[in-house]
Parts: sequence; C-alpha cells; structure tokens
Amino acid sequence: MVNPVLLIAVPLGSAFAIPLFALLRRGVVKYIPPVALGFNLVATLLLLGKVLKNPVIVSIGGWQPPFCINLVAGPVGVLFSAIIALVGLLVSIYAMDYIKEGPTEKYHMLYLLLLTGATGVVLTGDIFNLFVFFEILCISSYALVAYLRDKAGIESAVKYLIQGAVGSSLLLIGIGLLYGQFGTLNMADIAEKITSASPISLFVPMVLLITGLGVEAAIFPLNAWLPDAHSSAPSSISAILSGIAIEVGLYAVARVIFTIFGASGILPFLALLGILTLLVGEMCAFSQNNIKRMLAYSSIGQIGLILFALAIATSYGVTGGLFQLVSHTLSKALLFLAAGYMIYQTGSLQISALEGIGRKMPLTCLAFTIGAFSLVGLPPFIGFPSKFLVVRAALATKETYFCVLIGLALLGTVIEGAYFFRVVQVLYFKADMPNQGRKDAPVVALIPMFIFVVLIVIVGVYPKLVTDVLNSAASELLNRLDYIRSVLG
Amino acid sequence: MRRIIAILLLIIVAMGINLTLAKIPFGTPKTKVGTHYIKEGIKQTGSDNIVTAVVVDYRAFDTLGEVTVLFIAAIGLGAVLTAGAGVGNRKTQPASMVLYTGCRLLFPLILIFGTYTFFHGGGFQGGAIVASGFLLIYLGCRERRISQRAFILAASLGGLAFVVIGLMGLVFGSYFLLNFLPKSASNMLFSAGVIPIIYAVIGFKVGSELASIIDNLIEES
Amino acid sequence: MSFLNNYIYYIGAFGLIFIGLYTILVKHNLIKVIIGLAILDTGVNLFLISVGYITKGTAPIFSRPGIDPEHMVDPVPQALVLTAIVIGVAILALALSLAIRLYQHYGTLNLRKIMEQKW
Amino acid sequence: MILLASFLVVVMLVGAVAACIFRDLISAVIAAALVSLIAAILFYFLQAPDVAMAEAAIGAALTAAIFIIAISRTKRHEQ
Repeated sequence: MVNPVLLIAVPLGSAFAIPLFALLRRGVVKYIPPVALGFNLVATLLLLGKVLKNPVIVSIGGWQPPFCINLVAGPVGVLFSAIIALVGLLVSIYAMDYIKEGPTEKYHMLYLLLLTGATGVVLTGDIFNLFVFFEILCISSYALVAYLRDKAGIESAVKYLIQGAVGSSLLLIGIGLLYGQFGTLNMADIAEKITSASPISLFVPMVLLITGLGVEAAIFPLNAWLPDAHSSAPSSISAILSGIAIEVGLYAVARVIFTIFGASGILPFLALLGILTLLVGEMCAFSQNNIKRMLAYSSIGQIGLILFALAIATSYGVTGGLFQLVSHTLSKALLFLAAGYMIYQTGSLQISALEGIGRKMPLTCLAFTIGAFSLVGLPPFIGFPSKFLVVRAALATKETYFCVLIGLALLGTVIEGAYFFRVVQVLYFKADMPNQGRKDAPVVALIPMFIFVVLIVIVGVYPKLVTDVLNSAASELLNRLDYIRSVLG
Repeated sequence: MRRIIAILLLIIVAMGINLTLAKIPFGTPKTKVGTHYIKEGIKQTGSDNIVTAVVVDYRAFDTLGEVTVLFIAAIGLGAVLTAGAGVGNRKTQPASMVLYTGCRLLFPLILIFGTYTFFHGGGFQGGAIVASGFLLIYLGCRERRISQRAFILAASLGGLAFVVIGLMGLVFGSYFLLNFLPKSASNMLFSAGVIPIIYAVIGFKVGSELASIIDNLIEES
Repeated sequence: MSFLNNYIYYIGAFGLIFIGLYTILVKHNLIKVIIGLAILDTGVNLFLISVGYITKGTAPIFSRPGIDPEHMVDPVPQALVLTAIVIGVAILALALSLAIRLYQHYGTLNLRKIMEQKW
Repeated sequence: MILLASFLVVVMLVGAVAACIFRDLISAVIAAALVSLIAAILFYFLQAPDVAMAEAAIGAALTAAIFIIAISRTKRHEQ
C-alpha cells in the first residue's frame, strides 16, 4: 500500500531537487514535473480502491491524532488528489513545449509546488496545516500569474495577492478563534467538540473561515481578482488555476461547512450566493471580447453552479456538485490549453481575431469545440450527465426555493451556450482569410488535449465509471460522525 | 465614501468578533493539546523547550510547509525580478573604507552568532541573523556578491535534506518525520534526536532564502 | 484595572487588525497597502499569542529544574505564530517585488491611476 | 506590569495609525517597524520568548529592510 504522505513528499522533494538537476543539465528540468506527477497519479489510483472501503489515516511524527498532524485519505481526499495529479500531469506535458521563454526552471519549480500545496490541502486533517498548504498554493499562484512580467500580468498578480493575503489573514483569525474555544486544531476533534458550543460564538469563526477560503474559491463578492489573474497568466497556468486552484478552494469551503461545523442554517444562503455567482459570471462572460477573459468569467459561473449543488446538501446534490466539479476541471483545462495555442498562432486575445482559424488548426479547434460543448452540457460529453445530476438533485428536494434557483441556473446555462456557440461559429463559419498553410499545435501539446478529449467522451458516455467514487465521496462529506470516528478511533 | 463603507464594515466585523471573544476569556487555563505537550513533551522528544518540540517534532509538517512558502517566495521573487524588462543600471557608489573594513570584520562574527542561534535559539531566528549578515555585506562591499544561483541551490539542498529526514522516519519507523534517532534526557546538543538537525537545516534554509530575497530586491536591474 | 487585565492585549491585537484592514481598504498607494498587510499580520500574531496565555504563567521552557508545568502558557499558539511570521514575510517580499515591477511598468504606485491607465 | 503593557499597547496603536497616515513612505515604514518591535516586547510579556526573538529579527528588522530597499527602487512619497 502507498503511504498517502508520499503524495506530498515526492512532488515537494522533486521541486527541491530541480535546481540540482538544472546544475547538471538545464534541458532535463522540464521532464521532472511529469515524472513526479505521474508517480502521484499511479499512487492515487492504487489508493483509490482501498479507501473506498476504509479511509486511510496516517499521522505524521508518530503520535496519536489530536496531538499531531494527520492526513486523512478518504474518498474525497484521494478523489481530489487523483484529479490534481491527472490534470497536473497532462498540463505539465503541455508546458514542456509551451513554456520556452523566461526563467523556465523557476516555472517548473513553482508549478510543482503549487500542485503540492493543492494535494496537501485536500489530504490534511488539521486546520492549521490546511492554512499552511493553502498558502503554498496561493503564493505559488501569485508568482506564476506574474510569470510573463508584462503589464497585465504584474497588475493582476498584485490584485490577486492583496485579496488573497487579506483572505488568509481572516482565515488565520478564524483558526485562532476556534483554537481559543476548543483547544485543538485537529478538524475531527473540533467537529466533535463543536456540537456542545453555543451557535452564536460559532457563527463568526465560520464566516471568517468561509470568507478567507472563499477568496480562493472565487465566491461572488470575493472574486474581483479572478478574471484578470486567469486571463493574464500563461495559458498552462490559467488551466491549472481554473481547473485546480478554485476547486481546491471549494473543497476547503465544503470541508469547513460540512465536516467542521455541520452547519445547515447557512446552506440556503450559500445556494443563493452560488446562483448569484453563476449569473454574474455568465453575464460578464457573454459581454467579453477577449477569449481568455471569457473563459475566466465562465469559470466563475461554473463555480457558482458547483456551490449551489453542494449547498443542496442531499446525497444527490453533493454527488452532482462533485461530478460537476470534475467535469468543469477537465473541460476548462482543455479549453485553456487549446486557447493557448490558438492565441499563440494569431498573436491576439480578441475573439474576432480567431476568424476561420478552424481550418488552419483543425485539431486544436476540434478540442476547443469539444471542451465548449461539454461545458455547456451537451451529450455525449461529460458536462451532460453532471448537469443532469445537479438539476435532478435540485428537483428531488421538492422545495420551491431550490426549484426557483435551478430555473435561474438553467437561464445561466442558456447564456453560456450562447457565448460558446458564438465562439465556435467564429472558429469555423466565418469567411476564411488567405490560407497561410496549416500550422497546428505541436504534437507534445496535442497529446494532452487528446487525452482530455478521450476522458471527456468516455466519462460522458459511461458516467458509471466515476459515480461510485463520487457517491462515497459525497457520503464522506455528509456523514461527519463517520469522519470523526475514523480519525479519532 | 470609500472610508465610510470601510468603517461601517469594520464596525460590523468588530461587533461579531466581540461576541466570540466573550467565549475566550484572556488568561484562562490552557487546552488539552497544550497540556499534553507540556506534560509529555520532554519525555517524548527530549527537548527542554516545548515550543521547539512542537515546532520541530509534533508539528514539523507545518514547519516543512512554512520553509516551502519562503522558498516559493524566493523563487517567485527571482522569477518576477530577473532581468528582461530592465530599466537601465542604477549608479552605485563604492562604500567608504571604514564601512568596507567594518563590514568585512563583522560578517564572520554575525555568521558565527547565527550558527550558534541555530542550535540554541531556533532555526528561524538564526536564519534571519545570517541573512542580516548578507544584507550587511551588500551594503558595505558591493562588489562582493554571491551568485543568486548559489542561494537557491543552498535553499533547495536544505529543503531536500528536510524531506529526506522525513522519509528516513518513514523508512525506519513507518511515520513521516518520525524522530527516529535515540533521545536522552540530558541537555546535550544531540539529546533530542533529529530536532537539532532539523532546526539547523531550517536555519540554513531560511537564511539562504532570506538572503536570496534581499539579493534579488537589492540587485540593480 | 481588571478591565485592563482582561482586555488590553485583545484591544491591541484587534486594534492592529482593524487599522491594517482600514489601510488596505482605503489607501491607494501600493506600498501603503503592503504596510497595512504587515500591520494586519502583526495583529493576528498578537491575537494568537494572547489566546494561549494564562495569568501568571511562565514560558514553556524547562530552563531550570523546579518549574511548575501547571503554570506554563500554551506552547501551541507560539509554534503557530512562528510559522505565521515567516509566511507573512514571504508574502510581503513577493508583494514588494511585484510593486517594484509595477512601478517600472507604470511609473506610479497609485492603484487608482494604474486602473485608469489600463482602461 | 499591566500598566506598562497598556502603555505599550497605546504606543503601538498610535504607531499603527501613524503608519497609516504618514505621506512619507519611509516614515510610515519606520512606524510599522516600531509596531512590530513593540509587538515583540508584548510577546515577551506574554511568555513567548522564541516568538519575540523571531518577531524582532524577522518582523521588525528584516521587513523594514526589504521595505526600505523596495521604496528606494520606487517612489518615496505617496501621491
């Protein structure tokens, strides 16, 4: 059996080893992230079968759980680390060709550390340790957003950094308030003691934690940084930020609400926030001319839908939310990767500049189209079963509130369909410019896109492949007593 | 307008926090976890400073994460500030003779003091002292520079050593970052198992990372 | 007197937190905003340490024999703050490097003017 | 003891307000360093000598140094 701590230690160690390899040969550096993440992918797949029966709890330093930091490799943690490893691996293969300029070895180090931080957040069972890994994730993404060092990159990194830093300070205050009341940092231990506390003294720490984590999760009033940061980062990083960083933030919000606080009173409010996030995101995306900004706003919309589905808090709802999260990760990463080479070829971020490019770069544009269709929710792609599940979960509650909200969500989906079809139409059906010969993306970049497409289609046709894992992940999130029992014994 | 909104927002937050603080009276007896560390810490870790025991043993994983954060900042600073969009050289004047000699004399002393602090005070403080030594060298003797690469290399060696110590714990005792060396109660340098080693590694790493940050910031680009 | 005894450290900590937040929300100069972040960090650290204090406690160090373990302050917040201080410095250093680059690009650190230049 | 601590807290808050309103950034940084330094003394009062040392070395001295380096490479006055 693989010890879950290796999922963190191996990428971390490889990131530290990169300067040493660079000393030997600079060219070898770009192969290190794929190798380390490939190891993670294999390890998580090996773990997955085991944790579906029983979560694996490992403590670090050899003490008993409340007295040390522990990792909880339950279905949720392993599912998320598998997604992180998979998307990270594919994007790192893409980046081998895409990232040529600038201090590339620093890029690869920061990239690997970002994914280490993300894996740490989803695996840890200790709230302060979650904060530390969250900082690893955030700080490396600030630096990577500024990687191109152009005007837009630096400016959006500054915005991102200030909002993120305030968020993490609020998170730390929340942790301090929790520690002051319960005298422990272990999430299961806090969750056990929290039932005997008065709700009024819990409300403030909960709001602080959700606000702090919500900055990274891009929940509605806290997401001013996102469109700039996602659109001005290198495309491979945009894919990771949209596909992994936000999702990890949402995971942390879900963990705080469901496992630590077990709060049900705040859920209708969160559902409303989710729908607001969705509508604002889709409306802004509709009015964009810049393709990366459009994709970034569409991420906000999708996050809103996921948050709404999680806030339904039934078994259907959480399963649907997690499914939608997986589908968004795969589709949006694919879209950003494809857009990266389309922008590279045309030299412009404007949608109008992409006219007729579908004939020049057929494979890249096909990948983009499939990603867009999947995101909108057309069969036979992965977006269809996931959106279907969310709608079914909302209707199954038989509450007018959720039914009205899901109606608004469908309105958002219509807007989403409109702007994606507009782009696809520009790609294929606009008058062709003088044909300067075909120049598709290089093979190294096409392979990861192809794998994304295959995954999107296969899971779209056979959703049964993932629903088992998603179901047990949902039940881990909803049954906090099981979580407490499995950690504290 | 912006000020009024800000003040209103802060008043609301303050009222909320006030409600919760009533539950955490100042100066009341400590918590279960803290008591456990104080009672068992010296036996379990061999370190007579319980804070050190918590930082380097019970919560060593946090510390690993924290030196990683500093490493990321050093790397990120290098990535943001490396030449490329250079805006011309700033003129530098050579330092005066007194300053030059003073810096050269003080530098080894600061290094020795920093190294002493690694073992007897704590890794972070020692690292900061070493980094301030490098700051002094940059202010005094501008032509003496250590290449940026060397700092990053030192920092990554430190990080690698930390991870390897952790993995050795996994190999010898099936727990990551296990304190696998024998411990004794006496207050010797290595009485606390791996704690002094890890603290020295942290100091080394923090020192080179902070020095790299200063070096990057001060560099005329 | 007992009011001071009970609240003075909390007042200090949250005073710093609110002054820091106010600076971040209101000021336009980027360096000022980063100074606000530094003050905010210090306030949070002071708060965490105050949470762990017990009245008439001693430092959690067995520096000489015969110290009563019952009267030691909680070591955990101190360890957390050691971590938080270093993380705070990392964020500040990165923010300042971005500020330097921003100044090279725009010739100003006023965030409002930078937004105007952009649009 | 408690009076001394209260006095220090008041000075610290005044320093923080000063750091917020000074138009000269170097003065503001020095005020912020003063805040850190007094916080370090308060940490010592709260029986946290390790933290006090780290705050004085990293929080006050090093942070002020990198602020001043950064200001010397940008503009000194807030506009």
